[in-house]
Amino acid sequence: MAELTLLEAVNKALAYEMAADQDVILLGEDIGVNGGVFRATDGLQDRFGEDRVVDTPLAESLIAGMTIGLAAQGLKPVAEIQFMGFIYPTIDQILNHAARLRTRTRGRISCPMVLRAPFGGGIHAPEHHSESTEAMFAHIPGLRVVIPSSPARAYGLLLAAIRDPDPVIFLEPKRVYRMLKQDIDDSGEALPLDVCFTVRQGTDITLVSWGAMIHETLQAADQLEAEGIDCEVIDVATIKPLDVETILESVQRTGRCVIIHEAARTAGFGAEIAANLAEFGLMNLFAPVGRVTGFDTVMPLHLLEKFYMPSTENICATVRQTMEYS
Amino acid sequence: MAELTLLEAVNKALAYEMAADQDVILLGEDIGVNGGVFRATDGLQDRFGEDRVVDTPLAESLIAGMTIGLAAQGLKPVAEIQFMGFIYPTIDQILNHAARLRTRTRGRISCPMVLRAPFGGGIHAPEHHSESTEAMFAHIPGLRVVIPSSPARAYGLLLAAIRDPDPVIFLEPKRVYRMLKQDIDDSGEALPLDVCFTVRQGTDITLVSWGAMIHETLQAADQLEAEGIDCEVIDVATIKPLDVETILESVQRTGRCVIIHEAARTAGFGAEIAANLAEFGLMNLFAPVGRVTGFDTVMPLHLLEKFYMPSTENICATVRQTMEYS
Amino acid sequence: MTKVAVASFDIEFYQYLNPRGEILGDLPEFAKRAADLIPLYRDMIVTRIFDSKAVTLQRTGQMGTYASSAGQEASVVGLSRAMHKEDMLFPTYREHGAYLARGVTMTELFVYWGGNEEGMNFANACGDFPVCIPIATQVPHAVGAAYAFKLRGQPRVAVPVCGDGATSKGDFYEGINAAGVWNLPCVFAVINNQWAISQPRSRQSACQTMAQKAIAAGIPGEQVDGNDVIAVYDRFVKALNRARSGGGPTLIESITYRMSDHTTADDAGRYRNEQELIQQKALDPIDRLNTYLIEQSVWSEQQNQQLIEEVTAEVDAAANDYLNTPRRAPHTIFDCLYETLPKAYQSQAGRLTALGDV
Amino acid sequence: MTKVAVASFDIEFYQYLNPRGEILGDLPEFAKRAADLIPLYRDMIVTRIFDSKAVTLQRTGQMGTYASSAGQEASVVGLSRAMHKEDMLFPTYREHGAYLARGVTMTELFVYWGGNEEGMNFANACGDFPVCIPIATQVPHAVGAAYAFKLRGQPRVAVPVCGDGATSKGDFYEGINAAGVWNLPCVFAVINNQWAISQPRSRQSACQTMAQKAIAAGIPGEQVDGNDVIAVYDRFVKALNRARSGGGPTLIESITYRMSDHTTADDAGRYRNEQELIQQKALDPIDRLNTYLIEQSVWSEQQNQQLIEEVTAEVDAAANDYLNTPRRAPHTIFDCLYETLPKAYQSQAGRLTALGDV
Ligand SMILES: Cc1ncc(C[n+]2csc(CCOP(=O)(O)OP(=O)(O)O)c2C)c(N)n1
Ligand SMILES: Cc1ncc(C[n+]2csc(CCOP(=O)(O)OP(=O)(O)O)c2C)c(N)n1
Ligand SMILES: [Mg+2]
Ligand SMILES: [Mg+2]
Repeated sequence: MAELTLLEAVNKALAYEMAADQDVILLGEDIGVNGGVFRATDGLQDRFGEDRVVDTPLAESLIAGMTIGLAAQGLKPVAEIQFMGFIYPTIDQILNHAARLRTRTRGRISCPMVLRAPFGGGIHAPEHHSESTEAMFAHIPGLRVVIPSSPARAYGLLLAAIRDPDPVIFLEPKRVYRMLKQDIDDSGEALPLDVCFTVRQGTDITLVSWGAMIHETLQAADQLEAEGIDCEVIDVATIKPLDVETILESVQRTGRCVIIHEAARTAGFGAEIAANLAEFGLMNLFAPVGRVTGFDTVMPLHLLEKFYMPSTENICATVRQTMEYS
Repeated sequence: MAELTLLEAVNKALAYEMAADQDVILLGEDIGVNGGVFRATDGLQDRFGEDRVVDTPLAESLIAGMTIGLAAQGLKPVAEIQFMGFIYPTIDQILNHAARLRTRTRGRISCPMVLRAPFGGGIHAPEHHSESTEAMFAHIPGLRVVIPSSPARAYGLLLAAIRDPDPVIFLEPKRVYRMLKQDIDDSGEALPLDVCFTVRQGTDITLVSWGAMIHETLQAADQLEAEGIDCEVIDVATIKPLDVETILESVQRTGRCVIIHEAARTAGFGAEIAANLAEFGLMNLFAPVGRVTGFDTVMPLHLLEKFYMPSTENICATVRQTMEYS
Repeated sequence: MTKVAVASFDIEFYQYLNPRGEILGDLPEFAKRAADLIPLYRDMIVTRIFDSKAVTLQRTGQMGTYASSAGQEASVVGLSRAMHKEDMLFPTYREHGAYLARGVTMTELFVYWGGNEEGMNFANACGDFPVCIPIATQVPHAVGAAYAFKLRGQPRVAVPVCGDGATSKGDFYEGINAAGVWNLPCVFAVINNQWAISQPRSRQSACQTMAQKAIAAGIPGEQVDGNDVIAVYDRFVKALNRARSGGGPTLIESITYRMSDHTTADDAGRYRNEQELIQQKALDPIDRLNTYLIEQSVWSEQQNQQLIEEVTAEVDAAANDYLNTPRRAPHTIFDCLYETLPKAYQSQAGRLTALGDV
Repeated sequence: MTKVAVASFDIEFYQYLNPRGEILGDLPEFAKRAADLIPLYRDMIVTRIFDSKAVTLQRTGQMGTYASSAGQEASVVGLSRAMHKEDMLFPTYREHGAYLARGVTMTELFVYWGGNEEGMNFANACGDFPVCIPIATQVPHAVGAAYAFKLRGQPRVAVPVCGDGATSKGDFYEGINAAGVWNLPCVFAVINNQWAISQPRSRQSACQTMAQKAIAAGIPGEQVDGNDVIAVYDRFVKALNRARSGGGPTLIESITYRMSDHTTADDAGRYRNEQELIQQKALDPIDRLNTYLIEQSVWSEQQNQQLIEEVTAEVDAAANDYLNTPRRAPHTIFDCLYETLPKAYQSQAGRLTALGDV
């Protein structure tokens, strides 16, 4: 067991699987000798060689496209996009190819790839470095979209993503990269994909979140506990496919739900969760389903960044409002 | 007044505005001598010259990017992407630049552009030619996303989009291109953006849709009327920004809502509407908010296309279910 | 001032068989016995007859939109016959003849263009990529596959095919550039048929040749007469062998002509001069080889007729198989979405399963 | 067989002032009087001191991540001074000196890098594009602007600036290719500083020169010594004039060196040999011109000291202005989202307005 940050957990998971499976190969910009701009791949090129930890030219569509070619050859490529702000040129390849190669060939060719990218705000990064657009990927049929919120979850989910026979977008909340450490047994044990994790049990209200916002949400839950509000907190973890049952089951018990995400509100993934409640959980709801989200604005430069992002305070306020219904 | 198809209405609106405003310029693949693969720009190069009706090289990111440069120079470019399946390389330019040029320069440079693309299924087109991914664009702050459902709306909304000082994604339901004709007065009169259109009044249930699906929805409403169910039908038209008030107001009266779209269900734009109802309309709802949508699958090739798309029958079935709650 | 030339480049054009069916200079080994060229001739005939059947099926409402390769037979046959079985093709939507040469069946291709994905599930152990419609997006796939070949030390080559229009797309360029960086076993085929729907070659790029795109990537580039199957085959064999033995990528521009409309949904009459088509017909790759073979007395008009009848029968039989292929049941659209359908989508699939076979 | 060379290309390299500060051959008119070069020298000093102040501000927690241009001063100053005021610059995040030469204030740049968009709202009537961080995405913007210039018959030129890394991106290539097709007034500057974060030039492309990327687009391409401000200025003036008078686009590769880390968030020690940096310091563009000017007796060590003090004071004053710039109120993030904030977002904005100035 070792105390690891989320970043170190990603590194360990990559190393574990590269050692265990010759077919795992990494590619991306600056991931080799530099070990990635966040050091997620630190030391891996030294250990596994330049052929398996591949520094690519500066070209994201190429990275996504060649990852598909590698995966189609039976390798298990894990590509890194340096920041989510630079992921958009990959959407064409992901949507038009990766997510449908199996379908298009009726199973003849599959695409077991992972596309990793750090995402989200809160580290005072330059322009274009802080957005969260996971909802755009969640709309793409044939994909998985996985978001760890802690070191342990990063380790276990990344292993699962690499081993998954289909394409996975793996989004790492960069604000959590070095935020906390957890004891992790580097045993190669994966966590299940496609399920939500209930990270706090409660009876009064269900808070649903993912990624970095889990931490504000847990803080809010602590604060609200002191006020006598007992929150259940669900970490969605895999946003596509969505484990809607865990959420519905919880809301059936609590009768209330607030969804928290950092991404812009409109057509954010919170909408999908709320829509499921409106369709399948309506009769259990005592109160409106709140969404605490980023604004429908461009993510501002860092001086105003904190006003863009949902805060513990915002979450508490919405929960309190939600509790007022009876 | 002339009887025009949606395609002809698009053509007329473009011609009207090009004649009225020297700054309007068109660009795209095969839009010049060929008049566009659907003929939306038929005759316009002859009339306005090669300099203002510009055939571009085959490069969508270029098209979007140069449209931004043109707009920044005060022109009013209207770019065509040949099919929505080829729009993905533009997302980088749209999200990282067009939608935020004004913000990034604090108003110094604006981006009055329109990006037109035919979208949706139902015409037995080849692979990659039939998808609807409007929800991905609706998530992008700073954009407008406009979808006409009829010739008259195409004419008026396209004029409004061109005159709008900010970037607009204008998605044309290609199944409707030649489906029906409407009397249109080519007077240059725009329709308002940012508002929903109530296309049928009713008291029992609110059906919300946009684009081609409006037609299935209206058919369903007719059918249901015979069964004694009185449907209100709302054509969202501008999905971003969303005129949520019109929808809430209607549902306040009817107490029931079914949302219909062709796009895949998960994280489709229907989710945003349902989420608004779960947050701001919950107390008025007598019944779960239904979503009748495309499946969460890759759009199949044309033999199975019709099974993918929501049908009048599907809509009726969901409405009947929704009416059972009381 | 110092002004020094720091780099110099030439683009060469290759041709063996001129438009009149005459041989220019020495023939390569494989072509020395004229009779040995008959299989290539047959492939070209197959391609043309397949195309014409497909267009007929579409015109009669029995198939979907189709892109004919009429005029380009030497280019597609030459490059695909030059490939080894283990090499890998990444075609566009117009290299039917290349698929056929590599073991894909005519029925499979009809099934695909008939609107059924099953047609891309090649039964004959052909591992090629499926038809690629979003222009140039297959180029990075080929680069990835070539990287895998190199990593595993396999003597295989990836062959992405692009049109002249495709050379304008970022993916094309990102791909050739990366193949240069890693010296990958890739042969990039640019089939310059002079048109990209309504846009002539001159409106895609100001470059004099498409072959010189290679210079940007620091890889060899050359032009070949794409209506001369001997030249196409020969140049591809050389480039493929070089790539297979670690010599790195090559870009080959094959100059030919799209004799048909862009697809059955297009009307070239709107933008293309009839005169141009007539001129180009004089360069027809099939007539050219036919003339040469007859001249060499290894082929006759009668054999030609017989071949056409034989192939027509074969194509008609495949078309019949296609027309008799049962429709897939609606619920099969969930079959290959993921290896195992996630629980979240099972109820959706269930709704289609309930429909049964429709 | 026929094998004919159908196209031939040379890439030329230009230099006037060698690394020892010696003149090679004839000088262009503008540089004949050595004293006339002092303004360019001053611009380079301004750029370096501005950079060093910015790095200090960042290191002391008073500014955000910053990308220094140390070592590249001749390239950015040369190209921006060659431009006319009405021309338009489309820079990356590293051409601070070019912005300053074009009328953007130091304070504005500090404000931007300090995390406030207001810094890109240039007050001095400079219509240049804002800093562009997504690599190469500004190239198509420049093509669009150049199209507008041409359409309106304006004698203006668009100048997108790219790094060596940027040449690997599709947008770069799509842009140069399109500029060629329409013969647009565009001069593409590739500032080859040998590194793209941790990736050396050799890993971006197998091409011998970045200048030859132009060949793919069918436009002229050339190399210039990017540490020789005379050569950079001269070659850009010539290319800009050609573009301005309808002669079409040019690509100029300016060979220089990134002396700093990639940004303040980077540690070049992880991937770069210290030895290389030492060698490159011998090519320093500022030292080089300084040596020449002193040699020509139009400049002295003392004047140099004085200039440095004067500029340092100017930079410090701008930094102070920046540090005293009031923060924007939170609700202003809604201000420029649309020309008029749609009703749908007014309640969101209202929540921030309620916060007031924070
Ligand atoms: C990315 C993309 N944009 C647009 C299209 C529509 N389209 C289909 S084929 C074609 C022209 C392609 O020309 P070329 O590459 O020369 O190939 P050819 O059709 O001549 O074989 C276009 C624009 C597409 N399929 N993909
Ligand atoms: C599309 C995109 N991908 C990745 C990055 C991250 N990134 C920032 S600078 C850089 C290297 C750029 O190198 P180059 O073009 O040579 O410019 P330089 O930094 O040397 O001036 C990278 C990879 C980015 N900004 N944009
Ligand atoms: Mg072509
Ligand atoms: Mg560089």
